[in-house]
Amino acid sequence: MDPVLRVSQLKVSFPTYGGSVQAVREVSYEVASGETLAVVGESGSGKTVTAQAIMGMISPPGKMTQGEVVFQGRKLNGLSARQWKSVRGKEIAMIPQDPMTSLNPTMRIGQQIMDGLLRHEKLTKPQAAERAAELLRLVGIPDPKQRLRQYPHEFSGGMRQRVVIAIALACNPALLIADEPTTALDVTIRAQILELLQSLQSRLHTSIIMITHDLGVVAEMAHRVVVMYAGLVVESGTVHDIFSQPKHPYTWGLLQSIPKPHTGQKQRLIPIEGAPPDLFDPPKGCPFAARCPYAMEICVEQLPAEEKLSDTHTARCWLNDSRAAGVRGLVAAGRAAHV
Amino acid sequence: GCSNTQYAAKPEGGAAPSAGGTGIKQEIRANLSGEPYTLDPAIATDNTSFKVINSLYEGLYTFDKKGEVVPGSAAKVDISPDGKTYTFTLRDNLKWSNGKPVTAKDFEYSWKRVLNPETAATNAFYLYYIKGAEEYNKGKGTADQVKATAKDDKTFVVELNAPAKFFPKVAVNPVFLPVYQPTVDANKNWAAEAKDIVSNGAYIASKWEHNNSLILEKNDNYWNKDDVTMQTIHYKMIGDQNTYYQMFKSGELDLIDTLPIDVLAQEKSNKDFISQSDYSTYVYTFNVMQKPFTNAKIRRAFALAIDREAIVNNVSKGGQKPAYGLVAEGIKTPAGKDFREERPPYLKFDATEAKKLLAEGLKEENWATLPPVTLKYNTQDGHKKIAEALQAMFKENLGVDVKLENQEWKTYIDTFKHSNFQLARMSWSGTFLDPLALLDLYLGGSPNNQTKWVNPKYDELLTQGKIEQNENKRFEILHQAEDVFMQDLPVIPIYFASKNYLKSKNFEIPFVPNQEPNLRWAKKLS
Amino acid sequence: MYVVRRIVTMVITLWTIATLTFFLMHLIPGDPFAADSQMLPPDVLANLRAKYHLDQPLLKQYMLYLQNLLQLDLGPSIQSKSSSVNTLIARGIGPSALLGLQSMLIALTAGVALGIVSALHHNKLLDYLSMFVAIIGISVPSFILAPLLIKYIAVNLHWLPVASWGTWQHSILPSIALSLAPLAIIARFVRASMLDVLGQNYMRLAEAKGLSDWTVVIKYGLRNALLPVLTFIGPLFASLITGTFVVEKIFAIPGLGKYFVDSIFNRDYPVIMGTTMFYSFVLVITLFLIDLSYRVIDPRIKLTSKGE
Amino acid sequence: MNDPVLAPGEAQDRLFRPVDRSRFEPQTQRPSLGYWREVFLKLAKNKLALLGLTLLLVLVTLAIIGPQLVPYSPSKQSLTEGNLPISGKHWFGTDDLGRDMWARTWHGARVSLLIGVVAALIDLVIGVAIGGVAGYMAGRSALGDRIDTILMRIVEILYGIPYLLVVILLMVVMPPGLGTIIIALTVTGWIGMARLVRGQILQLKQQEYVLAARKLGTSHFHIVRKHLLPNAIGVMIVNLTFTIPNAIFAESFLSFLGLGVQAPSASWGTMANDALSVVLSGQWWRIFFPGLMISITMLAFNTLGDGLQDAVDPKNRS
Amino acid sequence: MSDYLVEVQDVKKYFKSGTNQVVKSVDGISFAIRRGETLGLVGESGSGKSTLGRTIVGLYEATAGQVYFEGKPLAGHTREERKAFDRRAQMIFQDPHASLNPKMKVGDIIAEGIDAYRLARGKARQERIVQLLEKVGLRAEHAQRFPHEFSGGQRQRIGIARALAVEPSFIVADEPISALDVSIQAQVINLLEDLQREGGLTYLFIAHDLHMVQHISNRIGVMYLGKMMELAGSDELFREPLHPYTQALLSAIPVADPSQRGTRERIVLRGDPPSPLHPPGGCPFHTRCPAARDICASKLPAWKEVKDDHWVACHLF
Ligand SMILES: Nc1ncnc2c1ncn2[C@@H]1O[C@H](COP(=O)(O)OP(=O)(O)OP(=O)(O)O)[C@@H](O)[C@H]1O
Ligand SMILES: Nc1ncnc2c1ncn2[C@@H]1O[C@H](COP(=O)(O)OP(=O)(O)OP(=O)(O)O)[C@@H](O)[C@H]1O
Ligand SMILES: [Mg+2]
Ligand SMILES: [Mg+2]
Repeated sequence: MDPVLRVSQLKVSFPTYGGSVQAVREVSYEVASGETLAVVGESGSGKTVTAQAIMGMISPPGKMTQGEVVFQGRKLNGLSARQWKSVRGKEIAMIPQDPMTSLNPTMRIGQQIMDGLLRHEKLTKPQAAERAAELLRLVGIPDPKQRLRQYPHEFSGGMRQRVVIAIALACNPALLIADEPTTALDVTIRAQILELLQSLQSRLHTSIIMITHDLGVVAEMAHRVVVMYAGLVVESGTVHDIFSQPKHPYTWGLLQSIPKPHTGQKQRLIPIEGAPPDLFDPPKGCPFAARCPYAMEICVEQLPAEEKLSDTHTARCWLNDSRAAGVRGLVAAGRAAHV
Repeated sequence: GCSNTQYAAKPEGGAAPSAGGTGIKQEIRANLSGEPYTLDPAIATDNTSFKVINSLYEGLYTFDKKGEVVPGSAAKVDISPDGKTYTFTLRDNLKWSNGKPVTAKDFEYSWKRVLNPETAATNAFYLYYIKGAEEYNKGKGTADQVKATAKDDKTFVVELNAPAKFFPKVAVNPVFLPVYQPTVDANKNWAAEAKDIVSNGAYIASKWEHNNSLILEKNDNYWNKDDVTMQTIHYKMIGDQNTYYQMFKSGELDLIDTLPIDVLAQEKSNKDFISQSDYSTYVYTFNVMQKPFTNAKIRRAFALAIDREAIVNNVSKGGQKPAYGLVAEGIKTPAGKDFREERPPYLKFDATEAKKLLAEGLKEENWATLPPVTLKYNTQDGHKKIAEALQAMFKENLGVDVKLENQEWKTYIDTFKHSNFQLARMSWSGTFLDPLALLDLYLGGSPNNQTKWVNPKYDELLTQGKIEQNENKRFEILHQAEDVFMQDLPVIPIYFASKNYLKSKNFEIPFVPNQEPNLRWAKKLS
Repeated sequence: MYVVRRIVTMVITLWTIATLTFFLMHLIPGDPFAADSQMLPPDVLANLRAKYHLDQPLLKQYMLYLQNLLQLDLGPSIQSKSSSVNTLIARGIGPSALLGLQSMLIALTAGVALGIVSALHHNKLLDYLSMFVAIIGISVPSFILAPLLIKYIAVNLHWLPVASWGTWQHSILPSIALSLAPLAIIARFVRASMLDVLGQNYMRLAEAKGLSDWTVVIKYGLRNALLPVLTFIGPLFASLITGTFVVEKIFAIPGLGKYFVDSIFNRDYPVIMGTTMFYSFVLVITLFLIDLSYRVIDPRIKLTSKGE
Repeated sequence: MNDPVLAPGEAQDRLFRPVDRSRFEPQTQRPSLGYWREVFLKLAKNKLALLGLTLLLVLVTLAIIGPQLVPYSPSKQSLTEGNLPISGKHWFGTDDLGRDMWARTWHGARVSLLIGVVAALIDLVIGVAIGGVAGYMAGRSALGDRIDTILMRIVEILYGIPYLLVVILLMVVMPPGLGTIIIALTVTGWIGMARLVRGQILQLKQQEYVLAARKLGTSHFHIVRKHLLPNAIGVMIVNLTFTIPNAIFAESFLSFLGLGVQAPSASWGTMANDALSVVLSGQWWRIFFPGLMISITMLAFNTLGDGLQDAVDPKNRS
Repeated sequence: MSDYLVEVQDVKKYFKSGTNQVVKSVDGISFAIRRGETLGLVGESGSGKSTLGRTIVGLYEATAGQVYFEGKPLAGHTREERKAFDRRAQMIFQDPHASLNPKMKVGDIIAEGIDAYRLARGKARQERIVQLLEKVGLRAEHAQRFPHEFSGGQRQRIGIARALAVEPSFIVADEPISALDVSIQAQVINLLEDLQREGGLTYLFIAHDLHMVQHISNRIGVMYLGKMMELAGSDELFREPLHPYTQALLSAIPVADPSQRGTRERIVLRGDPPSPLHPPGGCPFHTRCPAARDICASKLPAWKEVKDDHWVACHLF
């Protein structure tokens, strides 16, 4: 089956006063129809920027300097402003990461939800208002009729987040890009939202790109997972590939950092030590090398390629190279000690 | 003197209007530079209002086509031998515009209304020549004591305080015009709307859109309506010089006056450009009590340092005449000459002489240097240019640095009234066409004389000039007064003012010196 | 309540303006009766002063004025001898208000449009073009612009009448002359705040909804950029509605504008007070409405600590 | 798994050994730029702003040396040489009194530019301060409400009282001259800016970052200066660029009333005012040059202002 | 000196909304935070956690009730006391974007508090900024950048650094880690814990990630619709949640293990959540409570300590 969306060799940089920030260095992924692709990774690794590139909405002076975005067989980058209008909101919808600033502070919530409906679904005003209330109810906001007439600053953080979800879902898009859609939601509502997305998916074959830090969400929702680090996809595979056979030290670190439900003695959390590299001037080797406990000389010298480990699983790490057998032994020992 | 009948009424109207015959609609669109503040002749004070009022009402005296004062509503004026009592006999068929007859009572009522202190007529003092008038106006007498009474419907008798040969020239002033008592009594603001105005002159006010336009239609009840050529006068009220000039250019106006200075050069050659003398003298006034103008030589030095030709030709440009005396041109003497031309020029432009006088003056006063001089003028484009030109001339011809200072008009009058100046622009215009009108301004006690200059001889001559019954003698006395004046030089005459007009070539309009053209005799040709 | 309190302060403000203006105008030198042709004899002057109560002590005159003001009687005009101030205002307000509204409309619509266009084309040709318009608009003031318009459009081309008042054609040139400067200013304000707004996240979400450019810019952007414009047009509105001196004079509009200036130059005390009070009344109301509209434009704005 | 780039043999083994940690030295720090230094550098890169700056410098230079470049004094009249068009002798023609327009234009530049700068300062100092206080205090507390109310009523009163009256009074009590003009401009010059700044601050102070700054204990002054004004700077700049020409024209009005610089001194405003009817008589140079200079001044301040707005906008960093 | 750093007594915070509508965001809450402890605050989105947090640090003025800091009521603070309080009690804002001034460099944002209290100047100030940035996992050169140039998680860390800059003794952390990836979450949590250990900091920690809350908190409060439902030691609460809402909440915790997908049993709450615009009478949770009884609809349950240091507001107890 053809993927709904294919992103290949994407590269985005932001020229700034001090130099150029290479926010996305090389990202390729695909999303199939009805599939949920989770994008996880380091904060600042380019997840949001990639999503923005897909929507054709990188904020200037940022530029997509390389790559191709193909949606339903159509190349998106290069669409005219006019053509984009019928794609955005209708075909591809986005839940932005920052709900507060993404809602217009001087417009009533209702209006902001209805506008998309009025444009794409050709509803009448009362119909749209009806539907907007319905959407608010779906995302678990009580008293939707009243709430429609309120302004964003009168909503709590989680409620705003649900409002932008409602906006994105308004026109039943074929592809939904959800950028950390549940960060501000309590677990019961989060469950409700995830269920909502899943039911939408099963009903309409919606594809979802779910950018998230919440590995719980990934575990519950995703079919496949892409792990990003410093503007690169460092690993990708099915949920099971990632959770049970992670092949990249960064992924290992991530999984390790999750707090375990504990009883009794509190344990210290295990973060990945160090900080991600400077994106002005990324290292020529593997960007994770400096923080990787298993880094080898080659990691500093040369960027590893995306290696296909199985049909579904790829990783970008020298440890998977046959020549690294020696080090791999150390790795196994080290990881065992931690778990 | 002997009793005579002045200005026997000539049956005018012989030259019947030909308008009817040619079939051209006799309508003129003229500019009125602003809204007439009132059309009540008693309280009007501004020229705009006067322009209209003179078309609406007719007094005992009026101006004829040549600008002479002639009896108007009066058929005949008898003057007593002592020159103090005037007996007016009204014409037979005088009617108000509503058809009611005009009687001597109307005149009595109107004049006494002017004098009534409650009316607070600004120009009431014009009537002070009449016996009892001043007292009544000042609240010290009663209306009955005013010696202006209707003997009967047709006869109106006026008694003056002293003989005044020039009284007819005073009595053509609008403040002497009659008003229709019933409307005046009925409505305090009767003169504010066209429909409320009842008039007795050549025109009636037919439509008044305030601040915008005013239409005068020929008055069919006017006794001399056959002598009215122009059927309709359409006044537009455009205050801005550039604008009405442009409207004239685009054909929306047929007659404008007071052109923008900058266009004078290009319009001067136009044969429809008319420049008429305007009975006033543009002067700079010294304060003779303020250094350095306490010294007559220094005053004269300043007066001689001015190149009046250059100012008239290059600065004011509007057809003004250089003034080398105080009394402006345009007053005919009994000898038939112009008053001005009877004496040689009192002044000339002479820089070397001026410098010499200045040095002498300084010596007389024992001044090493000239005390600083500030020249004041009131804010207006033309005044500023002349002030700047004078400043440059004083610098060039006298080597004196004069500071300029300007003020807005009312503040300026206030400054002036308090004689708070050394040298200041201030010209008054003659309110009637006689040398007295200008000379009288500098009488010792005159409120207009802020020069602080008092010369008993001058005052004496003027007093004589007022009561002298013999015109030849009277004019000689006035000449002598001017001699005194120009000897002491409390003011510097700069030029005799003029007024310029631009008329459409389709019109024939009789212009007379020192007067607004009377549009009743204007004629549209095509 | 806020509105009630504001109305009370409005009355106080108006009273303060009345008081200050009253004493100020009597403080400056000059005499309403000083005529142009000659100085008046003192007794004539006395009669005139008595007629307008100017012979009474200033405080008494002031009380008298306030008394009449409360009855909305603005007194007689000294200069326009046969008309009361109420009459003058009643006559003039029509043309002034019409012209004012018309120019306001032109300035607002064209100014906002121009501002948006230049913000959208930031640092491109159209932006520069609009800056050019703005510079012309403000550095060619109405007293220069108006004669130019008259000369080229009315006199040379004969498209419109030169001046005066009557038909709608008469109002076109003065409206243009009046609106150009505010248009320019509004355009610059809109541009400046629009540039800020265009970078906001909510604009990007609006775009992500696939809304038309018009909706995005006007509905989502403009409102957030409108506050400075609103602030600016408050006093402008008040002065345009009550007439402007220069343009009314040049185009010979029978409006109210001339009285604002002429009355002062003539020391026509009742008219000075009348026009001032009338203008201030319109102004104070307008500024109040502008303050209220802040909250309509941006519901987060709090004008008072009580959250009103 | 193979890698064509790598050489075989020993080198390979070396490469696949654990790395020497000392290779990850902390990266050198980029030199830090102060906020305003960066703004300045950005401004310096803005061609249009540079053009504005150049124009301004040219104007100032010519104001200083311009009159000396011709053999005529700005006040020297030659009545017979009035209204001469531009020529090699009189570069900007002559006025109606035969004075050299070039000399007068640059002589007038001194007054006009000074007035412009003063007006801008009044706007910035008084207007911003009062608007800032009113906007910031409004809605903070009962006292704050009262301060805002009082300040805004003062503004209303200043709008309401006829300015002309104030000016005439000033004229009576003060000697004419620049000082008096400046006072006359100061009386009401700031009220537009004050209202504008108040409005902006009313809107901005509801932002979360203001709340955050307050919680950090920053002073009110600091909040206004660092958080509120920088975010209102766009419209402030715009207002400033209009204040300048307005003041230049206002000066001519004040001079007209007798308050200002006295003849024969000139300013652009009075020169333009004296030449109003040249629209009709065709001596265009008399109004064109002073008008052009005012326009150029405005252009200069506008481009500089736009440049500054771009420079302070962090989203515009290129 | 009492053990309690912060005491909250029957605090209410109502907002006016539109015309004459009142939102009872916080509706009568009482509890206390001990010195050096971390009190976790969880609950339904929109239940008033942020509002409560803001009221405690004095950003909002309580509509009713009183907050005491070190035994002194906030409302009674003098100007100096207020300033001292402002420094000692800090807030990490929920919205990382809106709470950063877009026109200020990150370095200056972080240094605001340092400048306000003149804690350091010149080079020392610069070093302090770098130190803070590195503490939260950012780089020194980030000080030169503007907020919009950061990713969501990076912004959140700027907010944390800013709050830490003034060395407070109490921090209300409103979802401080929600936008961070787990590894950095761990880093930040460790940082907060270290600070607490070294400097005796006290936290009010608002979050939705219950594992994280459990990990960091000594005690946890559970809010629902403007009211506190339950408050207990964190292990105690997880071990033995009393309130039906708490039970539902805990059952919904997601597990980062795809193999367990769909196998876990969740207490599904029926019905729509009620609105603070029209709160139901009685217990606010009764409309959705699986164990609701008649009394729940009519009578507000009392806030009582049912076990040692275990408070709950429910008619079941
Ligand atoms: N407008 C911009 N100008 C300069 N740099 C930018 C800009 N926007 C993003 N970046 C940089 O690009 C990198 C990627 O940012 P992005 O927002 O995609 O991260 P992310 O993966 O979404 O992180 P998070 O999980 O924290 O949201 C970051 O290092 C950020 O600093
Ligand atoms: N300024 C305000 N005006 C009106 N209502 C408000 C305002 N702020 C908050 N509210 C309302 O108060 C309630 C509680 O909001 P609050 O932000 O405290 O919730 P929260 O518990 O922090 O939720 P979340 O987890 O979603 O952030 C919500 O119903 C919200 O709509
Ligand atoms: Mg992101
Ligand atoms: Mg919250």
